[in-house]
Amino acid sequence: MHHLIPLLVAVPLLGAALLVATGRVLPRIAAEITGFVVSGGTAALAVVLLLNSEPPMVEWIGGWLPVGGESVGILVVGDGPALGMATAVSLLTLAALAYAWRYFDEPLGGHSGAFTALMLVFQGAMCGFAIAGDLFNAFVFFELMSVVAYALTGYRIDEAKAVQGALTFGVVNSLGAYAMLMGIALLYARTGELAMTKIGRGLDATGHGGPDALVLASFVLVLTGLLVKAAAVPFHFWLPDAHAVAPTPVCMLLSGVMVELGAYGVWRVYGTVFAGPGGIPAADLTRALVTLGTLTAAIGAVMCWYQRHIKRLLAYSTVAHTGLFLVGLGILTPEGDDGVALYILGHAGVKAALFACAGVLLDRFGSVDEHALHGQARRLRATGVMFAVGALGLAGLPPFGTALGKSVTEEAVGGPLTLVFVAASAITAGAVLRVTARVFLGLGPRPEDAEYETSGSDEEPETSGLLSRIPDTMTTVPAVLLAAAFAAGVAPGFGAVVARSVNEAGSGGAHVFVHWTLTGVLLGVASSVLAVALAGLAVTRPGWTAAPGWAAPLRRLQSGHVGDYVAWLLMGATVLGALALPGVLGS
Amino acid sequence: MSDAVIVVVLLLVAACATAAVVQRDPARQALVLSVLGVLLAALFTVLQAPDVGLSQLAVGSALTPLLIMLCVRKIRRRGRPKEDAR
Amino acid sequence: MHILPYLVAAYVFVTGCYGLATSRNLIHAVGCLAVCQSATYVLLLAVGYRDGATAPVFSDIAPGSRPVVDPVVQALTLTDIVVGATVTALLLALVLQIAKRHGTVDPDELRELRG
Amino acid sequence: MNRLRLWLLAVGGAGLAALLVAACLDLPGFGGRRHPYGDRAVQASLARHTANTISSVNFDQRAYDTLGEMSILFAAVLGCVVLLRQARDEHRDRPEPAEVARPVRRYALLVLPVALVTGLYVVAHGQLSPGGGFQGGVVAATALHLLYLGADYGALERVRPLGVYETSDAVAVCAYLVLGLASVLAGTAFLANTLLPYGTFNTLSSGGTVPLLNAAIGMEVASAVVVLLAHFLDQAVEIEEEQGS
Repeated sequence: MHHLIPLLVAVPLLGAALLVATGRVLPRIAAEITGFVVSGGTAALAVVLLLNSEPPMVEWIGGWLPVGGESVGILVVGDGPALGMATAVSLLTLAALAYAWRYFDEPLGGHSGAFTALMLVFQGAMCGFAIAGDLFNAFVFFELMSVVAYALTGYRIDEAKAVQGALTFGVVNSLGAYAMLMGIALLYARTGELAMTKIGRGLDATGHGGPDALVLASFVLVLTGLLVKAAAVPFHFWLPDAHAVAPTPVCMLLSGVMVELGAYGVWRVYGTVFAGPGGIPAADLTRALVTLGTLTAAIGAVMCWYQRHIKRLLAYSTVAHTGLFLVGLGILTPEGDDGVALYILGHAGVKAALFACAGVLLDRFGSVDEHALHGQARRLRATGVMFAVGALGLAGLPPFGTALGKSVTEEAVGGPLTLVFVAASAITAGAVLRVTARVFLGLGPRPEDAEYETSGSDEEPETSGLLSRIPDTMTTVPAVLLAAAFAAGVAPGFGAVVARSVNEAGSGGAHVFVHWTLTGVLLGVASSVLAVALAGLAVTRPGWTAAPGWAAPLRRLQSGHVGDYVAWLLMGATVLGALALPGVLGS
Repeated sequence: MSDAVIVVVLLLVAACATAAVVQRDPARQALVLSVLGVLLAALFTVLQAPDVGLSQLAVGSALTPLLIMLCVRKIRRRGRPKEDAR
Repeated sequence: MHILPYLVAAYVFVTGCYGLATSRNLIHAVGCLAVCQSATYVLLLAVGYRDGATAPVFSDIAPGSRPVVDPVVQALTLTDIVVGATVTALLLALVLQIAKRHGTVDPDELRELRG
Repeated sequence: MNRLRLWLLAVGGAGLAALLVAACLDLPGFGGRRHPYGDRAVQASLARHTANTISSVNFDQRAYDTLGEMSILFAAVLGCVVLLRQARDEHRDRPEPAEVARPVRRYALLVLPVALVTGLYVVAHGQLSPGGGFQGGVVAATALHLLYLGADYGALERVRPLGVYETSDAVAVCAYLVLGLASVLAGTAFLANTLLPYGTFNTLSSGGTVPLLNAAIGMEVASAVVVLLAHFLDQAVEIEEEQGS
C-alpha cells in the first residue's frame, strides 16, 4: 500500500502532461472530462490511503530503504494529517473543476486544456507538499505550488488588478521560499541531513544542551517561508491582493487549502524538526505563534469588516481564520491540534462555498462590489441562502464542522484567548451576513463610499459574457461543499477519527477524546448571534459601524506596493526572531 | 592558493550583487546580472561544483538576462516615454 | 576565510531584499529577486565544500583516491537554479502584462489594490 | 508612507542581518570534513555504477526532487504560455526582416551547430562527466535562438514549429513519470532504479535508469526553454496592441 503514496503526486502530474501533450487536438469537453477523471481518481486514491493510514505509513522513494538507520533517498509520510490534507486538497480540486465546468470561454489558441492542466499540477503540488517528509523536498513542492498559483492567479490577463495581484503574490512568496531555503541550508550545515526526522535528531545530538543562534536563525527563516504561505501578520499583505483577483475556482483552492497548508507546514516542521531538546523550546514557539496568530486574527477580522469588494472581504476572513489556526497550533497540546485539524476541514468547505457564491455574483452581474450590488441579487435566492448559511458556518454555528473544530480549539486554548476566537469568527461572519443582507435582500440604505479602498465594480465576468442564467454546477458545488462542512460536524465519530489520526502522527501518542461540549456549543451560538447582531447593526445603522479614525492607518498599510510588502516581510522575520529569542538566550 | 582564489571570487560576487541592486536601469541591470552569473559560475567551479557552474553559466549569464532584455524591449516598444525605466 | 563565504551569502541576500523593497521598476525588482536567490546558491555550495577535495565526478579519478566535496548540495543547487530561472520567467511575463494593462512598471504608480 | 517603508526596511533588514551573522558564527567552519549525507551519496552512486555522483543524486537517489523541479519548469512554461497569450485587444504584426551585419551573421551561423552539438553532448554524458540533461538542454535551446541573430525572425520561426516543442515538453514529462510509475507496476517503490542493469562503470549506458531520466530532462528543458524564449520573443517582436487600448 505504501508504494502508492507518491502516486498522489505522479497521477495528477501525468494527467496534466497528457492534457498539454494532446492539447492541440483534444476538444475542450474531452480535456475537462480527463481533468475530472484524473482529479477524481487521485481523490479516490487519497481516500483509500487515508483509510489505511493506521498505523502511519512511510515510503522511501526509489526504494532507498534506510540501512543502519541511514538512507540517501527521499521520505514521504503517509500519516493521518498528511493524507487527510491530501484528501481535502483533492476533493476541493474536484469541486473547483466541477464549478469551472465550461467556465472560461476564451479561445486559448490550441491550449484547450491549459486551465485544467494547471489545476491538476496545483493539486499534485499541494498533495506533494502535504506528504513531504524531507525538508528540501517540501521546499520543491512549496515552490511548485507557488509557481502554479501565480500563473492561475494572473490567468485573466485582461484584468489590470489580476496581473498586479499575481505579481505581488509571486514576489512575496518567492522571497519567502528563498528565506526557507536559506534556513534549510543552515540546518544542513549543522546536521548534514535533509529528512525532517533526521534533522531533528541531528539538532538534539549536536545542540550542546540547547539551541544556539544557528538554530534560531534556521527556525526563523524556515518559518518565514511557511508563514508567508499561511499569511500570518505581517506576512499577510499579498493574500487579499491575490485572492481577490484570482479566478473563482482558483480562489476556492487558494483560500480553502493552500493557505492552510502553510499552517500545516508549521505544525509538521516544528513537530519533527524543532521540537526536541536541541530545537526551539515549546514556550518560545507558543509565544511566537500565539502572538502572531492573535494579531493575525484581529487584523484580519477588522480589515474584513471594512471591505466592500466581496472576494477581498472573504480573503481577509481567511486571514483571520488562519490566525486562529496558528493560535490553536501554537499552544502545542493534542486537543489544540485536533481542534485545528477539524476547524481546517470545516473551514475549507465553508470558505470554498462562499467564494463559489461570490463567483456567481461576478458572472451574473460583472461586479463583486457590496455597494454597487445593493439589492441587485434579490432573485438569486438559492445563492443568497447558501451565502447566509456559509456565513453562519464561518461564525461556528453548531453543528457545522467549523463549530466542532472551533469549540475543541477554544477549550484547549482557554482563558482570554477564547475571546479572540469568538470575536474573530463573529466579525468575519458578521461581515458576510451584512453582504447577504444588502446584496441578496436589499436591506438598509445604500452605503457611502470611503476614500481609501478597493472597489469591486467594473470587473470582467469570468465566463463568456454575463450569465443570464446560473448553470446548475455553479449552485450544486457550493451546496455540496456546505453539506460536507455540515456533515463534518454531525457525522458521528468523524471528530474522533480525525483526532485519533492527528494524535497518532504527532503529540507523542497522547490520545484525547473529541466531542461536543456545552460550553463549546454555547460559545458557537454566541458568536453566531453576535455575527447576526453586528450585521443587523451595520445594515440598519451604517453610521455606527463605519470605519472609525483608528482603522484608517491600518487600511493604509495595505498599500498594494510590493516594496512595502517586502519590507514587512523582513520586519516579520525580525519579530519572529525576537519572539523566539528568550529560549536561546536562556540556554 | 585556492583559498585566495575563493576569497577573491567571493568578494567579486558580493560587489557585483551590490552593483546589480544599485543599478536601477533594467537594461543595464541585465548586463550586470549576466556578469554576476559568470562570476557565480567561476565561484562554483573553484568550489569544485562544475555541474552547477555549467548550469549557472547557461541560466544566470544567458537565459535570465536574455529574458529581461526581451521584456525591456517590449515595454520600451510600447513607446510611452514615462515608463522608460528609471 | 573561516566564515567568509557564509557572510557573503547573508550579505547578498539582505542586499537583494533591500533592492526589492526600494525598487522603482518591476523588472528591476525581478532582477533583485534573482540576486536574493543567488545567495542561496552560495550558501548551499559553501556548506558542502571540503578543504582540498575535488569534484564528485569519478570519470577521471579512481573512487576513494581523493576526498570529494558534498554532491548532495550540488544537486540541490542545480534544482534551485532551475527554480530560479522559471520563477524569473513567470514573474517577467506578469510584469509584461502589468505594463500593458497599467501602462507603467513603477510600483509607486500601481494604485488599484489597496485598503 | 515611504518613510514607514524605509524604517521597516532598516529595522527588519538589520534584524535579519544580525540573525544571519550570528548564525554564520555558529556554523561549522568553511571546508569542514563532516558531510554524512554526502559520503553516503558517493557510496550509493558508486554502488550503482554512476560515475558522476551529482547525476546519481539528481536522477536516482533524489529523483523525486528532480520530478518536482521538472514539474516547476513544466508549470512555469504552461503558465507563461497562458499569461503571454494574445489578448483580445491585441493583434500580430509581421516584423520587417532586419538587416544583420555580416560578421554577426557569419559568427552566429558558425557557432550555432557547434553549440547545438555541445548541448547534445553534454546531455548524453550526464551520468559520466559534469553536465547533464539540464545544462545541455539550456545550451541547445539557446543555441537555436542564435538563428534570430544570424538570420532573421522568419528563419527562426520556420525551424521552430512551436506546437512540436510544446508537445515534446509535455511528452518528456510523461516519459519521466512513466519511468517512475513502471517501477511501481513492477512492485517496487516509485522511481526505483531497479529495472535496468547498472552496466559497466564509466560507460554511456551505465547507471540503470539514470541515462533515461537524464535524457527526459534534457528533452524537457530544451523544449521548455525554446517555448519560453519564443513567447517572450513573440511579445517583443510580433504582438502589437490595438491603438487606444
